[in-house]
Order: sequence, then structure tokens, then C-alpha cells
Amino acid sequence: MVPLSWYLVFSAALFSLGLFGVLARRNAVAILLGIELMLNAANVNLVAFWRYMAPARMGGQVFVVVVFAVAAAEAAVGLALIISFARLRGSVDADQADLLRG
Amino acid sequence: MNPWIFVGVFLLVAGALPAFALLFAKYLGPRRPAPIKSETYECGVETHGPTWVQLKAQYYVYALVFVVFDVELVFLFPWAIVYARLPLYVALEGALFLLILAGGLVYVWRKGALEWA
Amino acid sequence: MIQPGDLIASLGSWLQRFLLSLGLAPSLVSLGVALLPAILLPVISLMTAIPLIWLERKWVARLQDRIGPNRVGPFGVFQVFADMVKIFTKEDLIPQGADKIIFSLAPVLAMAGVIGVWAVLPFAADVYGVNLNVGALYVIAVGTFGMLAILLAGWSSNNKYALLGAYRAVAQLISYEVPMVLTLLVPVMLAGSMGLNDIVRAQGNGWFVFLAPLAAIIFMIAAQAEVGRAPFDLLEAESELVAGFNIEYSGMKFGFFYVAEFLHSFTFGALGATFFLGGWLGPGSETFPMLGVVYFLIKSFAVYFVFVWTRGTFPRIRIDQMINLSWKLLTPASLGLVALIAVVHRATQATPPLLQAVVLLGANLFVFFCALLVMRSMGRMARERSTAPRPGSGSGKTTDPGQGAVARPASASGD
Amino acid sequence: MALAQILFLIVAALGVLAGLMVVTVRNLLHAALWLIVALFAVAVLFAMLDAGFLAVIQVVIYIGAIAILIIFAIMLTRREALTAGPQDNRLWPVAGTLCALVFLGLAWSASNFAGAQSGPAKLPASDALVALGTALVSPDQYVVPFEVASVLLLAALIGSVAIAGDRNPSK
Repeated sequence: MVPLSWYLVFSAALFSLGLFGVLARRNAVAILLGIELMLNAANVNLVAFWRYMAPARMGGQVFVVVVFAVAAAEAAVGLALIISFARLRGSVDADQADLLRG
Repeated sequence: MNPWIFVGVFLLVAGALPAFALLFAKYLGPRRPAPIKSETYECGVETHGPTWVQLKAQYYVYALVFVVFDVELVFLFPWAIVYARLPLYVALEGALFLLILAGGLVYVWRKGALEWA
Repeated sequence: MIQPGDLIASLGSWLQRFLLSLGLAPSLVSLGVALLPAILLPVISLMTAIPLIWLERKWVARLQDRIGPNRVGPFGVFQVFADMVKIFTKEDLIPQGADKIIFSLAPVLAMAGVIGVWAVLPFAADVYGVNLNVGALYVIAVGTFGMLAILLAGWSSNNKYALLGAYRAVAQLISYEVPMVLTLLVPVMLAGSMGLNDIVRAQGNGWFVFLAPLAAIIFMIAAQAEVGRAPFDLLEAESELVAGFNIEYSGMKFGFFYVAEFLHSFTFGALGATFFLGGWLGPGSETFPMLGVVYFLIKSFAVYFVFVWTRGTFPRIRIDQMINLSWKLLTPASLGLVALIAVVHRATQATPPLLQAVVLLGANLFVFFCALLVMRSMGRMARERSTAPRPGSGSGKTTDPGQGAVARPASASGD
Repeated sequence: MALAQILFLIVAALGVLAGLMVVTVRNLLHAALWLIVALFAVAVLFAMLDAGFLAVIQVVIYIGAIAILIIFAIMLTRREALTAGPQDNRLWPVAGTLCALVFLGLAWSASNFAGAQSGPAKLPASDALVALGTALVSPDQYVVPFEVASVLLLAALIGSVAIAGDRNPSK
């Protein structure tokens, strides 16, 4: 039997790694990869709690399903923005994204 | 028994079989490396310029539409299983879901993003 | 004790008793016996490819008025073995600048993506690997490995044409995955379950091909495109791409891409039989499961034959036609079909089954004729555009007016 | 140690290793491939948690769709990516320390709250898939998220095509 805390620790590790990717990487696509890791960590948490705490109520799974949709929407729009930006500025460096700076 | 144990073993074997065959073939065949042999093949012409040709932006638009339609499955498959046991409005909910997505397809079509250029 | 009917079940129990008599732990024995099919079934599926390749080469040869393999053995039946010996003893070449690990991983993934489907195929009432309650989705999930394999193969080869071929192949696969998945939704809806065995059982009152013929047709077209064979073999258009994503592959690694293609086609035949032709259902198949295997194989080969027939008959279509066919015809049609079938199926549930079947069939025909109308108007617009005099450009590119469905539709750009 | 625990440790180790590679590997395409490995490990964990539907969906959506989209985006922007200087931010040691602290805090709280060592609850006899479908479409449960998801996907489609579909961006 795997205790609940193992899943949570795994999820915490994945989340921290994703956070590190988001903070440390310069390439915008790499930052997006980090965000995907973080979303997955959240999903592991949700499913683990669903299974260990309340398998009769589907809230946990429904939440994961919604996270899937949000992740896909985020990836689609995010990557479209990155590509558009790359065309405009010739760079995918997130630090260069300062078009709104006055 | 959790049926996924079976699936896991099955997939492992399904991957291991070709992998072993590849290893087997590697030691069965001759090995006489030569620089000419391992050159990039382009119908006899020597290769020029960087290999990483740019992806056509048009492919990306198809991938975008595909992702959106793929994600709807997450919602449609559970719906497809249960709608026959529930009142009629459930079937209509699913149809509405599909119609909203079809609206997206119509938009992309009208914008001309589906045209092969 | 041993009935001819459930040969496999009795074999399993015999093996279990044999192992127990050897003095092994009962829990270990039952686990081993339960997992034995997981080891045997991939081997069986891999072996299936051998007669399949010979059969298809013969079939296509006949369709194209050729003889086909006829040198090795009677009717060339040992041709495949000869090919195997040749391919096994070839040098294992890795092109310079290639990503070695990924380059070798790609053919393995391609095979695993095809063989993996066999885990859920119901060969008979009690002959199947596992009856997953998400079987239909599992089939799609395993199929994504094949897509990944193509992308990896094209990328790791360090060859422009391989990369271009991979881009094209993936564009094709993702385009046809949408109608494929939407039509798989139809049997799931009618059966009320995603388990493949449940779907087969639900067809006891009538095969789904009669209730939803349009879904079956779209499934067939999408399956042909997913396998990437004529008329959808754009991924290996020799004149444009040299050979497609597998240009740098040779020896056994190429062999696996080749085998995967044949096996994939047959696997889609088996899936088509399961989803639309009632799988192992047939007279006496419940009492004699072995008979079910025979029915299943007959139906699978029937669908597979249609794939081969298509492959041997149609010429390759252009890439813009291929894309248009999926996004502008199959996808909208299957979207409408799923929505309409859901409402009609639920609304006529209280009516007698025959009436329901007729209404469902009517709904299919309705969507079908709507699609035909759209096809016709699209074809007409394309014809008008191609015959209208265009300033500046000669008659360089003429669209094919006969193929209304796949001809270039007018660019209905709103901007 | 039970079989399930060994299996979990292997899968989790693979997932964490893949996650580490995602954020450290220089070649972006390799990072994306490692992301696929990490996603697959998560799918295996879903299957171990008796959420077979989510496991399959994880493969279909994440590996089959989102990862492909990301790989396409990498291929599209690789010319721009090559001109960029270092892959990492100057402040990455700070970020690393911060993330290690976050991990320690999360792991500590995850293993010390009441019920952290509890085993899985008993699964209800009914099919979880049917329950999920019913929950998604029942008006007193999650039908609003169900329809809103459709609108969200529509908005994402329109938005991303409007942004990326521009043929002639003003340079």
C-alpha cells in the first residue's frame, strides 16, 4: 500500500521543478514547459486526494478534467503568443518581451 | 487485479520485442563503418545549408485546431457513456457542446486559416 | 473436462494446475497465468505480420494486374522469410549527426504503438487481453505513440527531407485523428460503454454499421489516412520528399516501420470489425468462443481487404486536397453526426428497436446528403474559380473538377 | 516492501528525473521529450490511483496533442532560439534555492498533516466512469463547467488562430 504522503511529496517535487523552470529559464517555450509540469503536479495532488479521501464524489476527477482543458487552452494561446512575438522581435527570450514598457 | 498491470506488462513486452530484435540485428549484421556510408542521403546530391528546415507556419494552425478538438474528448466520452440513461436534456447539452465547437471551426474556416497556402 | 468451446480458458486452468503441482506459491502462479497473455499476445501480433505482408503484396499485385512475389516457395509464401533474413543481416547504419538514441527509439515506439492496441482487442467472448472500461480511448492513446515515433524519426535523422516528411506526416495524422475519434464516439454512444467487449455485445440486435453507416465510412477513410497509405500516402511522396520520414532508416530499423504499417492497417481492420461489424458476434459464438475467433478474423480481414483494395485502386491526392477533405468535410460531418445521433438516439429510446434503427439510419442519411450538398457547392465554386480567367497567371495550375470533394474550395476568407 | 510501493518508487523516480531534465537540458527539443516522459510517469500514477480514464486522457491530450503542439512551436521558433544567449537567467541560483525551499515546505506539510499516512479509501462499487459522466452533465453538479469548458475551448481556438494565423506580420 502506498501512503497518501508519497504521492503528495512526488507532486511537490514536480511542482518545485516546474517552478524552477519558470523562474530560471529565459526561453519562453521552456517557461511553458515548466508551467505544464506545475499543472501536472496539481493534477497528481487532485487525483491522489480523490482516491484517498473521497472516491465516491467525483469533484476531484472533474477538477482534473477542467485542468486538462485549461492546460490545452493555455498551451494553445501561450504558444501562439510566443510565435507571434518571435516573428515580431526575432527572439523568444522572455526578458525581451517589453513591448508595453513606456 | 488492477487491469492496468496487464496493460503495463503488455506495453513493456510490446516495446521490448522490437528492441531485442534491433539489438539482435545489430550483432548479426556486418559492421564496417565508413564516412561516405553515413552521409545524409538526398538523392545523390550533397546536402547544403542547415538541416533544421523551418516548420511551415500553416502546420502549426492545424495543430492548434487539432488540440482544441482533441481536448473536447475529455468531456465528450464521459458524456457519451451516460446520456442514454439520463433525461433528454443531457443529450441536448452534449449537442450544444458540439455546436459551440463547430462555431470555432466555422470561424477558423471563414478566416481562411484552413487554406493550404 | 476440456470442452472444445473454451480452449483457451481450459488451457489456462491446466497450466495453473500444472504449475501448482510443481510446488510454486499459489499467488505467484495465478499472477503468472493472468499475465501470460500479456507476453504471448504481442508475440502473436508480431507473427501475424508475416502472413499479412505476403497476403497484401499478393492482393495488391492482383489488383494491379501483376503477379506479385512468386519466386520463394509456392506462390512466394516464403518471400517474407527471405526478406527477414536479408533485413536481419544488414548493416546497422546511423547517419552522421543523427541523435543516436532517439533514432533507435523511434522504430521501437512505432511498433509498440501498433502492438499495444492488441491488448484490448476482443477476439471472442472470453478471448481477449483485458477488457478495459476505457478501451476505445486506450486505442487512441496508444496510437499517439505512432505519431510521436514519426516525429522523432524525422527529427533525429539529421536530414531535411526526413524532417519535411515528418512534418507532413504529423499534419496528416493530426488532421485525421479528429474525425477518427469523433466517429469512434458513435459506437461508444450507441453501446453506452467504452469497453470493446461491451461494444461488441451491444451489437447483438444489429451491427452498428447499419445504425450508423456514415460513421463507419468516415472511420474507414480516417483509418486509411492514419495508416498513411494510398490515396493518403503523402508522407512518402517519392517525387517530392525522396522517401518521407524514414529515408535514413535501413535494415531492421526500416523493417519495423514497414511491418508497423502493415500491422497498423490490419489492426484498424480489426477495430473496424469490432466497432461496426459486431466483432466476434455470429451464430453460435456465445457457446463456442473459438467460433467467435473465426468470425472475428473473417470480419477483420473483410475490412482489411477494403483497405488494401483502396490502396491498390486510388492515386495519391494532393496535400491541400488531403487537408481540405479532413477539415472541411469529414470533421464538420462527424461533428454534426455525433450531435444528431445523440439527440435522435435518446429521443427514440422508448420506441421499438426497429423504428429506432430506421430513425438512426435516416439521421445518417440526412447528414450524408448535407455533406454531399456541401461537397457539390464546394466543387462548383472550385470549378468556377479555375475556369475564370485570371490576370497574370496562365493556366498553370488547374484544379481537378471531377473530384468535387477534394478539389480546392473557394477561399471564403472574410478578411 | 510491497510490489505497489516498489512500482511507485520507480515511476516517481523516473518522473522526477524527467522533470529535472526538462528544466535543465539545454536542447529545447530534448526538454520537450523529457516532458513527455514526465507526463507518461504521471499517467502511470493515475492508473495506479484507479483513475484509468484520466491516465488514458493524460496520454491522449498531453502526449498526443499538447506535446506535439509544443514540439511544433519549438521547430517554428528555433531560428530565433539559436540567436539567444544563455538559456538560463542570471538569477538562477536564487531561483534554485527558492524552489528547494518550496519543495521542503510542501514535502514537510504533505507528510505531517493528519491522514498523510492513510491508505486509499474503499472504491464505490459503481463504475467511476459512469459516475464521472453523470457528475459532468447533472444540473446540480458540474454542467456549468462542462459548457463553460466548451466556450473556453472556443475562445482559445479563436484567440490562438487570430494571433498565430496572421500570414504577414508587420515586421
